[in-house]
Amino acid sequence: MSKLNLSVRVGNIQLRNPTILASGILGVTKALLKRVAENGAGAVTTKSMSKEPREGHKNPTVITFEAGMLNAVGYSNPGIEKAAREFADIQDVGVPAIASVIGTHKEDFVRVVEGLSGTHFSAIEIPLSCPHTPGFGLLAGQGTPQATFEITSAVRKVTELPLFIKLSPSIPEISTIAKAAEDAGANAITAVNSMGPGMIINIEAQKPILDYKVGGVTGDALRPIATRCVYDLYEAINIPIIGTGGVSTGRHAIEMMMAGASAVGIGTGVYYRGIDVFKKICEEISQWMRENSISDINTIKGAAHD
Amino acid sequence: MSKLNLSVRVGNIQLRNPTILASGILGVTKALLKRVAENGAGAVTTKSMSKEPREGHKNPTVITFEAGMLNAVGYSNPGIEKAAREFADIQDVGVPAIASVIGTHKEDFVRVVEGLSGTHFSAIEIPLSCPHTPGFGLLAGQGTPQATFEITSAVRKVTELPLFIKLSPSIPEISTIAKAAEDAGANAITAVNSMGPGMIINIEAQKPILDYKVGGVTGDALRPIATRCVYDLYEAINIPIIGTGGVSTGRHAIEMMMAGASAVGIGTGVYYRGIDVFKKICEEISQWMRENSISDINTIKGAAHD
Amino acid sequence: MIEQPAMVKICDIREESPLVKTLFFESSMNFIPGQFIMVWIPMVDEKPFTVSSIQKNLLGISVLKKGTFTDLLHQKRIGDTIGIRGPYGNGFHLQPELHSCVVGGGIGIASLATVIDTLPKITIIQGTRTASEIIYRKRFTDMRFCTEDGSLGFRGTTVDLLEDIVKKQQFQKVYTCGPEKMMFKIVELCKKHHIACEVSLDRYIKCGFGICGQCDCSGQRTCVEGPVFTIPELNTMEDFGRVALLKTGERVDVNNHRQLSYISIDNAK
Amino acid sequence: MIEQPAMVKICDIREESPLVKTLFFESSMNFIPGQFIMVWIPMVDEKPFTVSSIQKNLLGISVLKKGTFTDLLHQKRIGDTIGIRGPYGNGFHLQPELHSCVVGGGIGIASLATVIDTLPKITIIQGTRTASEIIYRKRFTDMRFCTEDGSLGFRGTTVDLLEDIVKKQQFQKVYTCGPEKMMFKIVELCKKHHIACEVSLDRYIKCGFGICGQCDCSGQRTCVEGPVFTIPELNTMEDFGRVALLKTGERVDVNNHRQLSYISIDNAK
Ligand SMILES: Cc1cc2nc3c(=O)[nH]c(=O)nc-3n(C[C@H](O)[C@H](O)[C@H](O)COP(=O)(O)OP(=O)(O)OC[C@H]3O[C@@H](n4cnc5c(N)ncnc54)[C@H](O)[C@@H]3O)c2cc1C
Ligand SMILES: Cc1cc2nc3c(=O)[nH]c(=O)nc-3n(C[C@H](O)[C@H](O)[C@H](O)COP(=O)(O)OP(=O)(O)OC[C@H]3O[C@@H](n4cnc5c(N)ncnc54)[C@H](O)[C@@H]3O)c2cc1C
Ligand SMILES: Cc1cc2nc3c(=O)[nH]c(=O)nc-3n(C[C@H](O)[C@H](O)[C@H](O)COP(=O)(O)O)c2cc1C
Ligand SMILES: Cc1cc2nc3c(=O)[nH]c(=O)nc-3n(C[C@H](O)[C@H](O)[C@H](O)COP(=O)(O)O)c2cc1C
Ligand code: FES
Ligand code: FES
Repeated sequence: MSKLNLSVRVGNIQLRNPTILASGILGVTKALLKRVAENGAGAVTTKSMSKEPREGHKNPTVITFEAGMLNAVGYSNPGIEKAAREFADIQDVGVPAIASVIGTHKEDFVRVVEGLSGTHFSAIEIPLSCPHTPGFGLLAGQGTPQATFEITSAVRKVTELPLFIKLSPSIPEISTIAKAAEDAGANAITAVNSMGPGMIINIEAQKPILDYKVGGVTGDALRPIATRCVYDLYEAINIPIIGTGGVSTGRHAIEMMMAGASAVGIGTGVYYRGIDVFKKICEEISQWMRENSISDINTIKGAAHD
Repeated sequence: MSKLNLSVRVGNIQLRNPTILASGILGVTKALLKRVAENGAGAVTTKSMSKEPREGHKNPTVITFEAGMLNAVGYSNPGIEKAAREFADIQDVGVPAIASVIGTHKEDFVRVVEGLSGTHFSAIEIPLSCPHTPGFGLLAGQGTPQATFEITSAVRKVTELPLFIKLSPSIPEISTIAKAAEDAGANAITAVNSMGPGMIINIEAQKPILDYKVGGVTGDALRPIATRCVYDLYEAINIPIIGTGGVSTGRHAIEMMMAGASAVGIGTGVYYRGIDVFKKICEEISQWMRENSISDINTIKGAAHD
Repeated sequence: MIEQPAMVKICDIREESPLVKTLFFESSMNFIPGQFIMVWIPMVDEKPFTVSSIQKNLLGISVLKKGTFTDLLHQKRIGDTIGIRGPYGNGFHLQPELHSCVVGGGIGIASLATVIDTLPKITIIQGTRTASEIIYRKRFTDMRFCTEDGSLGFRGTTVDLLEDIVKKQQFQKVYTCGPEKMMFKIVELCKKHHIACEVSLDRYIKCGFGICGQCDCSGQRTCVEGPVFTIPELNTMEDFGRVALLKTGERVDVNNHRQLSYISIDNAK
Repeated sequence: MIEQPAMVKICDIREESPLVKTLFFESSMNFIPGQFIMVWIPMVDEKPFTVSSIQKNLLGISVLKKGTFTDLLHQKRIGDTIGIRGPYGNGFHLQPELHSCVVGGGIGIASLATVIDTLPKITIIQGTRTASEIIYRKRFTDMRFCTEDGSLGFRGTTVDLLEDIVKKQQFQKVYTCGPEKMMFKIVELCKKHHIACEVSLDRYIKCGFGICGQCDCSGQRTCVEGPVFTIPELNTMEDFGRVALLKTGERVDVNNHRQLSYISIDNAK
């Protein structure tokens, strides 16, 4: 059998393989992004960056449960000025790096993207979908077609980089919102952010465990929902999809791609299987491709559709 | 320590314990409802009944995954005429029985409820929230405050039985919809129905496993979302809540009640732990109450709130 | 236990009769005779079948062509794939130490084939409408046949033949699978003669793992507590021999063929 | 491994010094010396603490009163509960066969207490600003003390004392925990003398299980690859002795006390 091709394109970015570190996982420093790249990721995404520094919610901010993870980190980040310094030489990471940009008003997004002008990111990702941070995402009304269109358009004007819009699984009609993003010039959709929010109560303490009480659900619990979102989006839009939610094995990644994803985001998988989850997933994909006589991963994209 | 009290009230119905068989699980025949009662349930709910008979979706209709279950049964039922005959002597079951009633138009709900007039159900439950059956629930636009108000009002006029409205976890603003139900005369809210929908693809077959492609997600994956819904509802409405979603242990039941539930619905738990899950949960609740010197289960209701 | 359908490749096909084929595939599932699997044809449907042959990692299902799904199974070729999950149900409670008789009506013999493989000293009765419908003739060389038209072996029903044999030879246990009317009569016979008996019921199976309630028979789930039931259990099950549920959940006469033809061959009239 | 905080009852409290208390509770967690747990006070916060005492099912954490959270821990009474999850991190790589020295600065000695319990032949150095801050005097009767003000034992820093001792006695391994400036100098000293050394780093811990990236030190997660690092590892970690991240992720001088007072007692100037 000829050599396997695992490389994929998202917009005009070429990835050596379809695994992408999802935003908010490890992406606090360039050093950690580099380490993730060394562990096999095809691309990496930074922790989301806002105009001003943010301490985020108090601890506990992340807990696990039998079906996944619950988090309400609250977008802690040092603010765009310091973040831009941290990621100044981001090309050192060795794989394409995606800058995650958040804001409350559309001007904030623009300011943050402008703040990144000195850096060498390969793309900008904009989550309009966080379910647990006041002033951002769903809690700032960003989960509507209008808001999506406006924010995407505003950012589109100030950058030539590929623009990925990240959507929530917890809003009805994800396709409508994705179309608004596409119309406004987005180059890809990242589907999805964490779902919910959800709550876990410690019954001895008689209190929610997360300090913010509620948080977004990720991991296995999210996977069927994320897969369905990707499947629906694939039929609704023409730009590529980064399928994100509960991917921690090669089989999961293949499932996401068959639903229509061009690449897969991996977050909670780092917890399930370690920082080398990227390498492991790629090996599992390769083995499956060999067993099923598939030489180019791109041929399975959307295969589950009629 | 004095005798433990596990009995709770939902509306004007007294249950010997807070466990209720959720709709769509086993509730096809009176004989199975009776068996569930013998296995410890405090109350039982029938499979949802519609005006006309329905074969439901083709198989596979229910599959499990590591974090729960995915189902798209499609409301198979013999239609109200034959269902009313099946459940004619429902009092034989020995615990309160709840009739689940579905429809497309508000007149359908009324017709089904009227069709139950000769039976001895203790309450009517109306799911306005199914995520995977065309013509019903979310797919019939029933997940809005207006539709909820109208359907609840219409049914309210034709029955004196306690009326439970069952809501979806997958719509924003569950509290608004619950309030509409409360305003229209509902006596309790069942929170929640299955979430999503979600999809699982078999990568060898390259096809979604469920014949209907998508289905509602239940079990562990749903629990944090359901708990948060119950927590929010407890602060928004004054009628009791039947907390449903991922409850399969005594600890889960206690968690739901601390979030604000008066009783708990159990569906997927029957798969996780067998048909005697009700008995097991009650034993686990009792043991926890003893260990924590709590003699009346009702004292923990809403305990997780500030 | 495989929870989600695993795709397996058909590696051998045996024509057992004009209407019955056995499909073989590799799987390492562990079976108790009498358990069943759910067989999936993607985009079509998923239905229950007994495993009729167990040889190390090679399993077989014997399929009677009866409707759309079984017709599609008959069209499968070597190398095609089907999805399987399971095993489900309880299986027979095998008692090798007893003198036993196995009574199969129509395709019901498929459920008993692995019982026959396992038990050392048994009498085997296979009944069909006519000689061409008899299967497993090479596999089990010591079967007693009965056909409705008398074209092979005893002329009449399996119940008649069993009654005949019981007069001469006392069995301690009967295992049976076939049309419910037949099984009902066999249970009556066994009760009369104080013979233990286990029957494998046929009800509409949806989930296969005890959650949907579709396979109810008087409060017993055919897919979990069954499909095999003993006489004491059947004594508490009013619906046995009388009522089954349609796909809608509607109760119908289990012997009414227009509504419900679980087994197309009814030689127990 | 406990993933969600388990509430445990404080069953004993020992005052180790005016600012340090050891809280004991029952738990059956299995620890490697140097691992840590996350301690939860509901509605307040959750922070990392080393287990400083392991006796069968009785665990203890020694807490230096430093800010809001540790103050609240000091207010806890016997019978009160706290939440714990863990253990997290790698722990020390204990080599009982080597002649070793343990060097604790300030509350850092808490991380080394279970190392001391485990290793047979070791020299123990505890350094603080002043005599009243010394802890575990009864627990470890053979400690060498050093205080900045000379109120007990050697006058000066632990680094000075270690340097003194090393001149007379050759160690094969040093285990250390304390202010990073101190540990940095100890590592330099060990390199010079070709002594193996393991240090337990202090970084802002958020999730504790390797997902948030908050505890980064040059690409190493303090909560997973650490908190214990060896000299070869530290050689690749530029940030060691120099940079730590604030709660926002901002990089700051690890020795700058206005910003970051991981250990309030810095006797390594
Ligand atoms: C535990 C069990 C084991 C079985 N083992 C075998 C076997 O080894 N070999 C074999 O040939 N058949 C077996 N059957 C019967 C087999 O499932 C049906 O013959 C098959 O589903 C018919 O499908 P069809 O589309 O070809 O026919 P259809 O035209 O759909 O149906 C013909 C009849 O089959 C029955 N049927 C349809 N769907 C189901 C279902 N999901 N569950 C149960 N009955 C159904 C109905 O009574 C229907 O009237 C078994 C059934 C059960 C319950
Ligand atoms: C692996 C590890 C083990 C530790 N073991 C112990 C121990 O056994 N005994 C002990 O007394 N202390 C220990 N600490 C330090 C302890 O976590 C902090 O003293 C405590 O969090 C201070 O909280 P506070 O609210 O009292 O003080 P604050 O006023 O919040 O903070 C004082 C300083 O403590 C540090 N700090 C605050 N929160 C954290 C955090 N989440 N993670 C790390 N540092 C933080 C910051 O530098 C801050 O400036 C350990 C830290 C780490 C990383
Ligand atoms: C601890 C944690 C922090 C996260 N922070 C962010 C974030 O800052 N920005 C963002 O867009 N998504 C964030 N997410 C969402 C992830 O990027 C991802 O969309 C989600 O976790 C689903 O993927 P997974 O199931 O693989 O984790 C976070 C998720 C987790 C678990
Ligand atoms: C197989 C299956 C069938 C269901 N059918 C119905 C139904 O007919 N009507 C209804 O209101 N809810 C139905 N539900 C939803 C359940 O009643 C319940 O709300 C949901 O499963 C969440 O609870 P659980 O996690 O305990 O299963 C069904 C759920 C399952 C798993
Ligand atoms: S087939 Fe669903 S319970 Fe038996
Ligand atoms: S504290 Fe989150 S990665 Fe270490």
